Amino acid sequence: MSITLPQIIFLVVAIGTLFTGVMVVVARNLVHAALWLILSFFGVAVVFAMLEAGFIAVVQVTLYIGAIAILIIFAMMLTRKVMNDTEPQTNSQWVLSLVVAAAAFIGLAGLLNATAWSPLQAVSLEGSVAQLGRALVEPNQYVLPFEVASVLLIIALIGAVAIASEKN
Amino acid sequence: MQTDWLFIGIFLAIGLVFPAVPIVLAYFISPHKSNPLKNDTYECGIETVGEAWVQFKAQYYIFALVFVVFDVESVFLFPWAVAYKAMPFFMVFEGILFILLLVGALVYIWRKGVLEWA
Amino acid sequence: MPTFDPANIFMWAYKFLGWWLTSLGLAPEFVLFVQLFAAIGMLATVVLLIPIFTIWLERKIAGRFQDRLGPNRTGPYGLLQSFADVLKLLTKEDITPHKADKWIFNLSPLFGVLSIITVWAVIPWASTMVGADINVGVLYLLGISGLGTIAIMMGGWSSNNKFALLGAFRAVAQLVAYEVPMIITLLIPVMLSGSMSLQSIVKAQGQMWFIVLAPFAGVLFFITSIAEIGRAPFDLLEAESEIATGYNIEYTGMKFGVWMLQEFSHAFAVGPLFATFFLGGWQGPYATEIPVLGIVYFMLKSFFGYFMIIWVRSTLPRIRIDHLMSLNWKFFVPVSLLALIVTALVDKAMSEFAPGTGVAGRAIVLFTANVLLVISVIIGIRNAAHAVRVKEEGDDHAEHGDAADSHDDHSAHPAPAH
Amino acid sequence: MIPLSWYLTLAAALFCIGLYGVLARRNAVAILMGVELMLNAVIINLVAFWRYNQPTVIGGQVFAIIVFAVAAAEAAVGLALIISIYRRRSSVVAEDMNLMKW
Repeated sequence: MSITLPQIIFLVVAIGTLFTGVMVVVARNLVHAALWLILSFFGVAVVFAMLEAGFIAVVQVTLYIGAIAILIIFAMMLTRKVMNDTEPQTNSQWVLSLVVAAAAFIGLAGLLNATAWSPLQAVSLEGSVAQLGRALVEPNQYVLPFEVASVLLIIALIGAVAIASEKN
Repeated sequence: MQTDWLFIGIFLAIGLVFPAVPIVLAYFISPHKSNPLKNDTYECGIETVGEAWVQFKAQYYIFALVFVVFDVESVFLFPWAVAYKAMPFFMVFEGILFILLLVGALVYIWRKGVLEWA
Repeated sequence: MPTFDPANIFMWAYKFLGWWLTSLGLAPEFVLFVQLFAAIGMLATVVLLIPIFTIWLERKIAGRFQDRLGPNRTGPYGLLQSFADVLKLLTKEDITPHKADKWIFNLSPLFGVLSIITVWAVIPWASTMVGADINVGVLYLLGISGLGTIAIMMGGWSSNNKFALLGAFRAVAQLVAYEVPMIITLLIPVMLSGSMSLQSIVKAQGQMWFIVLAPFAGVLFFITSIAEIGRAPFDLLEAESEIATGYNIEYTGMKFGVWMLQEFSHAFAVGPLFATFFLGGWQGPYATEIPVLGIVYFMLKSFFGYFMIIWVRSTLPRIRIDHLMSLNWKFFVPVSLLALIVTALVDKAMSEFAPGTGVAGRAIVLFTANVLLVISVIIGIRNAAHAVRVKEEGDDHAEHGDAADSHDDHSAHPAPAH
Repeated sequence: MIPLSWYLTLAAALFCIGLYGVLARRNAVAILMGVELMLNAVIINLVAFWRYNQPTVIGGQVFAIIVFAVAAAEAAVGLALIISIYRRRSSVVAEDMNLMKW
């Protein structure tokens, strides 16, 4: 079986994503870790685009890179100087953590590759965004999660503002 | 469809390489005469005191927070807006209810005085 | 060999390249790559060279607004001024401060430019000419602009300079704040056209531009765009007198030039975006029959938008940062939400209760609804401002023990300072 | 074409990297970044299963979007808590946050 062009692209993107992911957890400088995290998010967005989920891909870029990454960097700047780069960045159980993570990966990968998965079906995904928008407000589909998401966002906003504001 | 994404992928790569061209060109043309004073931090001629990482106020974080909430809201509202044309009235109203709930949160934090830049 | 069509010359060239390479016996995947590379390379070059012209144009127009001549020494009408500037920047020494984080410091201007020129990947130039007609174009634009925010943050942080970091913080706070009303106003063209693809949005404006159907949203989009590009009156991110040019203070030579390139191409990009969303993009007489004509209309509209930006820039003074934030969160965000709700309800009510309404009828109703909305918003602001003024005057009287109120409450002038 | 197991393996690897970050880092913000990596891995799984098993049913995408919203809310509140704790105790080291440990 020869390797095809999409497979090459996938392998490059996957290795890039995993490399940046590793850099996130090992970087000594926290701001560097955040920037590696942004690259990792971007790699995941490319994976979504390869899965023909264009909407999810752009949402990943808009939300994770454009919003959550900014939030993380701001929080980092507000809690400054508490950890200099010279201090150890990992706790005493890091060896144990590494073993646990590696064991989890080996177990999962073994399980995943032992299962027979269904192959890719070629279907037309035209108009899936309109379908998604319709499903979000269709009474017998997802209107409840849709409105509950709004309530969740309100709670998150009010709660986080109450916790973070300097007033009290 | 996938060709369009390939187009964007190549555009991103080229977009990173093209602006590097003048910088690399300038690296070969421009002089390199550095000295410690020239390479020091520039603060309009005054000597730098302490490090650049000064304390920022939590207001920055709170505004970013409101932005994140509205960004997530847009993720739900864009599909709703795309499907808007073929919707009956009550489904449009469900979307508006979604917006109004967030307006309620905005009004609440406004009344709380969180939106003041003090 | 593809048939030659003068009305569609660029598409013909693209197809001809593909045909020629295939006839040489190359693999179809490779041919596609070469085709895309050629097209993108051309597009990116054009986009990156536009600022060379627009910088000259902007200096010339701003000069006229301020009763000056503008650049007029280098070449006819000073046309070679920008080239001279580029040459100067190329030969200037490139200083990297020794405290700076080298990698991030050098990469951030590249990411800044990346975030602007990739906007052009989805903008339609003509009925047949669009780079990537993805069905999530609008959200793609928002995501890309988030990348620009990160680039500014990177540049400011890596400089390791107080002014740069403060400037970056201000810039990011302003950019994310004004992105909220921008997102909300962009929902209205999406709603009216029923698609997030920019080509479909332009095609939906064949009979009526969205500036007529949603004038209020158009104006709000334009104002928030000016804030997004950091032009006067929202140029706080480079307030020279306060934070010494802000996030790019430590940049010199060509790296500073690349930041300038980012700034000017961003400023110009607002014109095409405004034209695409509200002024009908490439639409115009015979634009569908002769696609090349569409490019002309599109560029005319883009430069009109750019001219408006220069006009605003040379007219208004800078506003204060607390006013900037209040203006956004207490005015633009609620008002744009109001515009969204009103447009959604009125348009849906019309298609439900008066299904036979033609394009003109729909335009008249939506335009009237927008005008009524603007009038009620103005009245609301007037009353709120009046209430604040009465309160402040009351406080003043209480403090100074003034006698009976002597000036008219309804006068438009603010109370004189005591 | 790319088999589904490739995507799932990528997601599993990313999840385990995030897990290591959560377990081993001392800084609370870094722990939160690990959590974000794990959530991203979960979304890859959701979207991959949607694409390969039921691409015509839109529920998979709705699920992914709801996870996005929850992730954003989690990050917002989590970082607000870290800022609040920093203000009171001048520390963001997770081991120092021991007020509720008896």
